[in-house]
Amino acid sequence: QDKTDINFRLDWSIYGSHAPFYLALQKGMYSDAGLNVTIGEGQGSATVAQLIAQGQDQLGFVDFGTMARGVEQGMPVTAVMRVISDVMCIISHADAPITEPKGLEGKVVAFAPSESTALVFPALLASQEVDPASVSVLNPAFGAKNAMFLQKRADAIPGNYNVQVAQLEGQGAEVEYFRFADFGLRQMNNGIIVNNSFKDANPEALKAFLEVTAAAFEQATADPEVAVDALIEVLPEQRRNRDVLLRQLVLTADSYKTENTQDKPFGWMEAKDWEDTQHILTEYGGMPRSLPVEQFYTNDFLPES
Amino acid sequence: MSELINIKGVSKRFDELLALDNINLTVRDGEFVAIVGSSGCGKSTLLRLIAGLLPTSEGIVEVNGHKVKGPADDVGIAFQTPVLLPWRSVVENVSLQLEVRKLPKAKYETELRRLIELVGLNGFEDRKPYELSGGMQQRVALCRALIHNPALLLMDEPFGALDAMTREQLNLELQRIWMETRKTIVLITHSIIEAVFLADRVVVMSPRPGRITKIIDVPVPRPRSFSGLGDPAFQAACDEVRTLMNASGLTE
Amino acid sequence: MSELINIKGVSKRFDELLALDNINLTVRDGEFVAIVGSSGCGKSTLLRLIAGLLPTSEGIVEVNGHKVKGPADDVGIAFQTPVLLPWRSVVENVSLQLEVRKLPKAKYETELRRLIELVGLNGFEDRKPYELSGGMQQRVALCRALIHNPALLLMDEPFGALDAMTREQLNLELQRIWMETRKTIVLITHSIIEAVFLADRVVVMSPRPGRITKIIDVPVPRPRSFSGLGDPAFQAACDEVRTLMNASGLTE
Amino acid sequence: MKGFLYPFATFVLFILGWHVLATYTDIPPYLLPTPTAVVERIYEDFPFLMRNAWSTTYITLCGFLLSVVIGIPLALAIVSSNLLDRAIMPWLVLSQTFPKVALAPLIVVWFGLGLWPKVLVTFLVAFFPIVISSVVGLRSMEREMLELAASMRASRLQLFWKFRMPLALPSILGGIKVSVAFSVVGAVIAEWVGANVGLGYLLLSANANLDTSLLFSVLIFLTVIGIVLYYSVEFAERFLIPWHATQRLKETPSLT
Amino acid sequence: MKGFLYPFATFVLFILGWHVLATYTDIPPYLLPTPTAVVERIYEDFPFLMRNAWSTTYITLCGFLLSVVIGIPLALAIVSSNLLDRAIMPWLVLSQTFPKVALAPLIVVWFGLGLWPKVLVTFLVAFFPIVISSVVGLRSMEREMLELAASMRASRLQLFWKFRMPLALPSILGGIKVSVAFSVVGAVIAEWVGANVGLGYLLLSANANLDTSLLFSVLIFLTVIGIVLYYSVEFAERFLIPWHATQRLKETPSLT
Ligand SMILES: Nc1ncnc2c1ncn2[C@@H]1O[C@H](COP(=O)(O)OP(=O)(O)OP(=O)(O)O)[C@@H](O)[C@H]1O
Ligand SMILES: Nc1ncnc2c1ncn2[C@@H]1O[C@H](COP(=O)(O)OP(=O)(O)OP(=O)(O)O)[C@@H](O)[C@H]1O
Ligand SMILES: [Mg+2]
Ligand SMILES: [Mg+2]
Repeated sequence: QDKTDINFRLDWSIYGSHAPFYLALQKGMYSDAGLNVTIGEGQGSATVAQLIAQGQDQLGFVDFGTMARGVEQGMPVTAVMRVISDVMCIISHADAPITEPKGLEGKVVAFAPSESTALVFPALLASQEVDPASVSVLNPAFGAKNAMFLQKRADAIPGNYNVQVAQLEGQGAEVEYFRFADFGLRQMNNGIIVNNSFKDANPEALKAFLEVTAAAFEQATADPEVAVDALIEVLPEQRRNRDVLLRQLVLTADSYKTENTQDKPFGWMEAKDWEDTQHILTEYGGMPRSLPVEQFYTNDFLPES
Repeated sequence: MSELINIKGVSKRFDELLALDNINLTVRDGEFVAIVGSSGCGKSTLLRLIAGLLPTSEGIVEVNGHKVKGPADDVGIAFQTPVLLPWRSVVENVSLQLEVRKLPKAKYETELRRLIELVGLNGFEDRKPYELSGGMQQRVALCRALIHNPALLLMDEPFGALDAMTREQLNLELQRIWMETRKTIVLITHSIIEAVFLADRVVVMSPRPGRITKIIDVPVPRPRSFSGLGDPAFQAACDEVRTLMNASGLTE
Repeated sequence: MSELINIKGVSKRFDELLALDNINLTVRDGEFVAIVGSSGCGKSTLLRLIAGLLPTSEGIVEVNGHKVKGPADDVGIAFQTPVLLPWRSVVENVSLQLEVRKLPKAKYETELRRLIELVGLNGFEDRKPYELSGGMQQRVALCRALIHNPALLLMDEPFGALDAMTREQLNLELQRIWMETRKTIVLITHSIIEAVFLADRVVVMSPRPGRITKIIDVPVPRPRSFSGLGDPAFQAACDEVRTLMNASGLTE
Repeated sequence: MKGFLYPFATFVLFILGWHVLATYTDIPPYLLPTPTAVVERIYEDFPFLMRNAWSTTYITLCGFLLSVVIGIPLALAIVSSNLLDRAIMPWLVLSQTFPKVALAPLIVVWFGLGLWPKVLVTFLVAFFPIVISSVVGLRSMEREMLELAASMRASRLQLFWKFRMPLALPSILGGIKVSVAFSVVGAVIAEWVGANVGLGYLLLSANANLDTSLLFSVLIFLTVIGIVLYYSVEFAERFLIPWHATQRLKETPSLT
Repeated sequence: MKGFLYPFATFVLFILGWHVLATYTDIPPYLLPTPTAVVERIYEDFPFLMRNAWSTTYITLCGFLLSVVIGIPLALAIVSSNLLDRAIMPWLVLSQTFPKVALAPLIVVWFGLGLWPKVLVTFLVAFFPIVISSVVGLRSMEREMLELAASMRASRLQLFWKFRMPLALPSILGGIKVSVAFSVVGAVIAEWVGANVGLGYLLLSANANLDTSLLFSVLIFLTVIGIVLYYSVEFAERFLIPWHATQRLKETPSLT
């Protein structure tokens, strides 16, 4: 049959929030919708955005901040579905909890220069008038950040609570965290972006993909275990991470809505959210200019419900 | 006989060192010329100039009427050191000459065996150079220079590392080969007797800067044999070279 | 005189090749022994065994009453090939011997200059080996073997690449040095006259497997000179070696 | 037999040290798993690891062969002309001074996500040692041998095949040994950009999931691949250059 | 003078090609910025880039020197005994077959984030070519020269300093050339392991921020560092081994 081929690329190696995509894949939901979907893992949103801009992959799951920068530089991509928002957080040890930005003063914080949190971190400090000089920042490699935290070489690490918290707990650590959003730094994180020519050429397929995906997320929220097991079915080597994946997926459920989209369907994007996100980038992230936010996204392909 | 090699006013300079100074020498086609001279007087350099392996600093070298610009075809050279390829066996080192010149190996097979036999290397055909004695290596190089039966043979002390007996045998062989094939041969040697025994003319060189002191004719009829060395013409030639070279001639 | 070198029933085998077979030879302290033999008969191998550079396959070599296990002290060796270090100049190559043996260079300075002068390399002190002719390189190696005035001198065709005159000069020099310092010298040579002229005894070897055919005494009084070579004892010794070596002796 | 005693001994010592470190010190398993945990992991996931290892090995071999096939002629070009040397060499040096992953997006965009871009990355990581070693080897021809070749009127091709190349082989093989080890790491890096299979891919996800027993399993597989390939070259050496001092005198490193 | 014409010509050609590619094809600026954009960026941020470049250069040099200082003795050990060869070599190969960043957590936790862990990573990336080339060079001593040394009763140290080492220099310098280029990339990788300054650090954030003009500025700085270091070694070569065929016969590559 003539199913539409879609290469869908994730932002990173597998973590729990990816499970709904695999649920849809494994249950044949994509296939039933006339799509021939393959899912690939990624190595950071920047690279994934480039892959999609160049049409190597049609769709991807990337950080919206990174994508916005890409669009500013002329990447032909558009955000079509918001998935995760306001997950950035500061994680600290439960026995020495840090619950607000002020608490970071005099503490050691570690993060990789390539993380998207690295960019927003100065914004967090600035928003609460914390002197950046009072926080000692270490920049280890991405993989070494968690190790430093677990070793208590770092008092706190920025991260996405849907990813790192479960990982650290999986290693036996007891952690505390507070969200950037609680201190006014609202930001959309991950969502689905599409290559513009694919979007224009295959609107129906795109719609179908988003509809299935939204449904899959709904099912996964209702029964996370089934979703994680579906992922493991596809990627059996993930079976020993089941607990962590499950916890990640459960934690993710809190992030599907932003303040401005409480009554909107899954995936819906508000101009205000995009403006907030872009504001942080232009203010702290070195993005040279702001664009009219309509250039970034469209809700046209979302399923009506 | 026509002139094969024509060296006209050739000088060779290595930086500030004048190795050869105004050399003039003609070698006729089919002639056997020996060059003698003290160590470091420029014999090997002269041979390299003739072979087209070095450019002259002044003057020109002509081979076959053409100015030498690079190595000529149909030449066989035995260098002062054996220069064997360490990864090739004795036979392979000899047949290198055939391979590079794209000559059919099969055709030269018997000649190769004959040469190996002649220089007494039978039994060592498949040995690598590091398994050979100094003299044996030199003999391999000799075979390599002869195998393709070149019209011009340039030899730089080819028998220097050989014992008296082997040397005499090979001298006789070389004379036989020369008489049969009428090659042109230029032979550098430290043995005055060898030079006189083999050559039509002996070129005596003086050292630093290398000049030709004299060219001595050896009017002894061929084939020459070692028993006939009492010949007065032969003795006269030897004595003349010895006097020119300032040697008593007894230890050579 | 005491025995310095004592070779007892020595054989040397390279895989299936028997290079030396049951060699027995004694060299007295202060004696000058020459070794002659056809190319490939095992002369260099024998020298290596004495120098402790190769282990014997059978039998033992004693130097100074001790079994040879490695290179002995106070030995000077001139190898068959010059083996110069290409990164060192002439003088540096000679003084390498001093450096490695930790001898004070300053003390040997005049001796070094004298040797360089003696072999006719003055003016080339600071040249690198690749700028030297074959014979010049050999002379550098000779200086290197002599510079530290060793008690035992092992020489493998040290004059092979030299012209008659230089060779004669150096023969006389070697005799003078020997008479003055009473070293023990073992000399390998292809020149029968050189062997007889210089040595107290000449060891004649036969090829494959290398055996000692005969050891010939040379009862000619010292100092010997080239003018005195008509001496019947000298001629007799020469003739005997020649006969043993199957050479007419005229081209050597 | 005796020759294998020492490497085996150091191996046992290493494992022991690792075991002690992982068990008796307070280094936690997310930094250093115990050897037994790693062995267990390898045992459990063996088919899975093998499948991924095969993919990486394939890229390694392709990249390595490409390095040889392009590196040696490149060296020949450099040796054969000073102009080429000056014109090419800076670009080769350039190609070495930045991490290949930094160019990954460009490579992916131009060449896609298939096998070839990965082989290309591996090649970029592995070819340079071969070029430099080959240049050293090919240039190390003494005047005498050059003259011999010239006197036989050897063509450029013959000069290369019959003289320079065999003479340079010991040096070239040295470069190849470095290159073969680097090919493995090159293949891993190549798999960091858009691969869904391979040890490099596993390394990434092990790193992301703090799955150190998988990380170390992968490292062990990489090491095995590297060592097997390295000693294959060393083995080949014995047949290719038995005449050379590096081989001939191996057993008598010193006469003193 | 004339010698610099060709590399200069290829350079101009390269820039031209780049310009055409970036301007007249549809390759977007987030993949390939125009040369002018990069030049502007370098001009604007020059002091900033220089500061970071200096930090990277420092690590590069330290790591490179450590590679030389440890690599050559290591090679000597390997050459001096077959047992050591068999015992050490597998571990050296092992150290080469995985990407150094994979061990970042261990390195950071054990050695922290100071200068030394970075130098160590650079060393790990750069030392192997020196070892292998030195081994080839040190082993390439012919029986004759070994015998000469032995006949003079050269000690092990003398054998090394007066014979093996000078003889091996051409080959060692080949290894050093590879190593110096790798040191640069090693320093970048070292900065990935943990740094908040340096070209490696900039590379990461440029990559994450899709800041391609910064990315290319960094690549250009890396290239300049690498090429300067490489040609410094080549320059040193002329003084260290003027006697060797690689130097002596450079100008007459072929007699035919
Ligand atoms: N390393 C080696 N491996 C194998 N065979 C060898 C080795 N060295 C010498 N031989 C063999 O031993 C025999 C004697 O060699 P040696 O070098 O002692 O001869 P020689 O008498 O010095 O000859 P020449 O006068 O030609 O130098 C030769 O047949 C040679 O092939
Ligand atoms: N490549 C070179 N560079 C510099 N000088 C050289 C070079 N080749 C030869 N010479 C010099 O030229 C002179 C003549 O050398 P050549 O090799 O021709 O002498 P030769 O007559 O063959 O001596 P021998 O009988 O010792 O071989 C010598 O003084 C030597 O130092
Ligand atoms: Mg000469
Ligand atoms: Mg010999």
